Amino acid sequence: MTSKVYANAVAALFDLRDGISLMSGGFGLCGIPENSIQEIRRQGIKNIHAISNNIGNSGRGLAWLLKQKQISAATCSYVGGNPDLEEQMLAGEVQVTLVPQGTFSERIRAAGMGIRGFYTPAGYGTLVAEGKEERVFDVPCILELPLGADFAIIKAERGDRFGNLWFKETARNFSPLMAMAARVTIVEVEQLVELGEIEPENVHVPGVFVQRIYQGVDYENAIEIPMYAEQ
Amino acid sequence: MTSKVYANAVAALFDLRDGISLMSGGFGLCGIPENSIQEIRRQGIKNIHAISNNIGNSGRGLAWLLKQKQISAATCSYVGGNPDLEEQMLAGEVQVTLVPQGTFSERIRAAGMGIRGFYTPAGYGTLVAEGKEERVFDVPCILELPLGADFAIIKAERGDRFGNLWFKETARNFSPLMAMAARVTIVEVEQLVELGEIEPENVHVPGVFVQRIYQGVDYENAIEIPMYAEQ
Amino acid sequence: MSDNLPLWSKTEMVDEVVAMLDHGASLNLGIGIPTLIAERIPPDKEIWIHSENGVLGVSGRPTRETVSPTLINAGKETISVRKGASYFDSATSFGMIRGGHIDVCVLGGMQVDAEGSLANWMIPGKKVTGMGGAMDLVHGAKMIIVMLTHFSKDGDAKLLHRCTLPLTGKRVVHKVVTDCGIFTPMGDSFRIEKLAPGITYDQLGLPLKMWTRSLFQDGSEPWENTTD
Amino acid sequence: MSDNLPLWSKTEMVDEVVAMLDHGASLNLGIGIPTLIAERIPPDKEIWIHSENGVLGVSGRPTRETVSPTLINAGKETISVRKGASYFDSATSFGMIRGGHIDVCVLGGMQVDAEGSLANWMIPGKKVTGMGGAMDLVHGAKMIIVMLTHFSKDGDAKLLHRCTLPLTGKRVVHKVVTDCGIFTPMGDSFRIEKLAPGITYDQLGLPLKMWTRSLFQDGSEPWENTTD
Repeated sequence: MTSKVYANAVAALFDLRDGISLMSGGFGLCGIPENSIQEIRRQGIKNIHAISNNIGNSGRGLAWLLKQKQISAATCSYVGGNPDLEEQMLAGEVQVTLVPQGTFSERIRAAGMGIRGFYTPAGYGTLVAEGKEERVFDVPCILELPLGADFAIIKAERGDRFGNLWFKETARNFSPLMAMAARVTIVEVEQLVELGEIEPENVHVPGVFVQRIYQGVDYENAIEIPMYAEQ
Repeated sequence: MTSKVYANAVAALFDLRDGISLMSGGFGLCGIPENSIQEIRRQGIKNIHAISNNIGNSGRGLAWLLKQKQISAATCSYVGGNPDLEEQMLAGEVQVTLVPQGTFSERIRAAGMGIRGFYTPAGYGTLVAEGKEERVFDVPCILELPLGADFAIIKAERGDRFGNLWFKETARNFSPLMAMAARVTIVEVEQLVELGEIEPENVHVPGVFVQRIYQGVDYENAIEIPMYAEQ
Repeated sequence: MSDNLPLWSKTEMVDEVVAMLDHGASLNLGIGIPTLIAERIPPDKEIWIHSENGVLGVSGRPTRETVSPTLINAGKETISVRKGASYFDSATSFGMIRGGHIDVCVLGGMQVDAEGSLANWMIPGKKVTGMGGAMDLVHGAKMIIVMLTHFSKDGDAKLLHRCTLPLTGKRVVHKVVTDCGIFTPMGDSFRIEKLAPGITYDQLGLPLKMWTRSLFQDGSEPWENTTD
Repeated sequence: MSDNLPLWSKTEMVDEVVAMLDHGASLNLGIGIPTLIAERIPPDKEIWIHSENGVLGVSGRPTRETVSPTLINAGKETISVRKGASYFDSATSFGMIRGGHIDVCVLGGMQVDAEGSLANWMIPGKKVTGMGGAMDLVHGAKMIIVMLTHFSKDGDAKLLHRCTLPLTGKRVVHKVVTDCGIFTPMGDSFRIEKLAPGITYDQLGLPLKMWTRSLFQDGSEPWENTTD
């Protein structure tokens, strides 16, 4: 094994290419891999199948790639608040597959955990169930299949050279699941720490799920909808 | 809601009865709920369907209940090292269902997470597959169903009054899954701590999965097979 | 049609939902009106608010000093948390819902029908937003409450015999709180649990056979609140 | 039959497996002989040992001062861990295996056959121990290695055309390491990758058609190690 640690986004994302499927962690703009997204924007690779809950928001995050027409297919649960995606979806430039968010999470976990299919009640009796096998357990369910990807780009608060990760607050969201589900998982961190600095019990993603890691820079950590208590 | 905190095992296990299904955390003797098991032994309830990886080991843990003939059915993955179970199984006194350990874990998780069934390759082509639906995905798989229980008894290192839990080292094993899968989850802890003492990011089991919690006493924490480095 | 009715305000609707919550309950709040619930829970009522992006124990809003870009709710708004809060990944978060561990889930809606089906994610031919977590949230919580205004801007009732918009979930709703009252889907009709003072059943916008009376526990009848 | 053969010792078998491991590899070790592997990995080789009860980064044995009752491997023996270790629940632990994230899994066995099927959990009519994690461990790891003595106590070869005992997994084994050599299941025969010095193919206990020769990368032939 060569080391998992790379100098920066340019070094870590050396083998992306047109047509890849790409998972990106984050909920809205919370916990998104800013450096990796900017590097993909710089590379200009095309025909990306993006798998991410929102595919960017408010013109930022993966919307940077949308603006450059780098994304041709998107699997996500929510497109509201993302005018770039809505526009390109209606224009037929991006093929969007909407997946209920819990099913989206569980399908990604299934890919990572080697589960080949599962039954869930979510979506039963709706458009989501069309074309899917239905089966009645205690409640009627539909069969859903794993959702994996060629690459995952992930942002964590802390990570070590083996790839053990720790996330802050609600920045965790889909990232641990995507780290498990992609063939190559590339992580950027706020802090690259020494082995053992993340307490073994508190590792959120064991390093075996991570292939590459680098220290990120210049984080914007944008707040989408700031709301404050009246003081 | 009345408080989730109970004074001790006697108070917390007030409504167990003959014929319940009972999950018990722990791997071998590591992480077993010693106080709850002793209280069930004292109560003498019968016809328990025990769901636990080993159903005790070396004459201890759930084997205390076996000795008193309190267990009539067992779902587990491994009976080696448990002479009480082997003996009663061969005598037909305990009906044993053996489940591959990864399937055992995943079935318990499925019960907790509301997944109604899943496909796994484990057990395909073996006795375990008999009577189960087979389906070929990238590999041949069998359909497995959720495994829940009336009660779960769990031991954690730390817990707070809402039921947030934290486990030490490999004592975690099946316990978080069982906490999710049982109708009533009863936890005993080495240390009952204040709300907020477990860092929110490092909570292993969010309190919503726990119904009752109490401070345990007199832990034996037995080591089954001590092995030491040559010094 | 609703212009001159003595409708409940949003705050009054929210307070009706808050009154349904037991001390110690766990609660998921959908985006939109339900979000306001977090701010109307009295301090002596301990409610554990879940947001499906991965947090249990939402308490309200941060100050400008405590605000954190990594601490948001499912509406992507900044939040704060109470002592005893926890964070987790999205699979665990939806498992909490799907597995029946959350007591109450409150969602917004476009239409609800007497069968308990909900439509709240799509109007064919109009703007698409996606279902987000709604299709999962309607399965699993012990009580699913839908909050919505009783009438559309065109004056059509949103409580129907059968939804006409694409469904979010089929036979999933337990209670409906509108600005006219509180209703329970019964299959072919709604049972009226409570009406806003001054509202009568014939103002509810659907034929009489759609409504069923029910007695309150104290023996009073909801009709007594009306001019019927 | 094996009494006078120049068989590999357990340590030699273990060292053959260790030689197959790449620096940085992740490795699951079954109970029994495979456990010894943890103690024969050279210090300059970074191997991440997984034990399915929920730990990644097993390093060896504790001292009497550092021993902990809550730190054990799947064989329920006390262990210690290296820096960078992590603990997790059993569902995640088996997901690591099933999901293909562990490079190599080494198990003990009772029988292996030319199709790559393994039997290691049950002898009908004899003592039952249960399959434990074995049925999961044989699915998912990139390389499944089975270690077993080549002959039973009765002198019967344990490498067969088809297993006669109940299977643990069907068509799952990539390499077999016995005290006679290293073998690859090829469907109807085993390819001989290496033989212990002095062992000949006709001592392997099955008809000639069960064995296929293969060239090593350096051009030498395994037969040259033998007296055949």
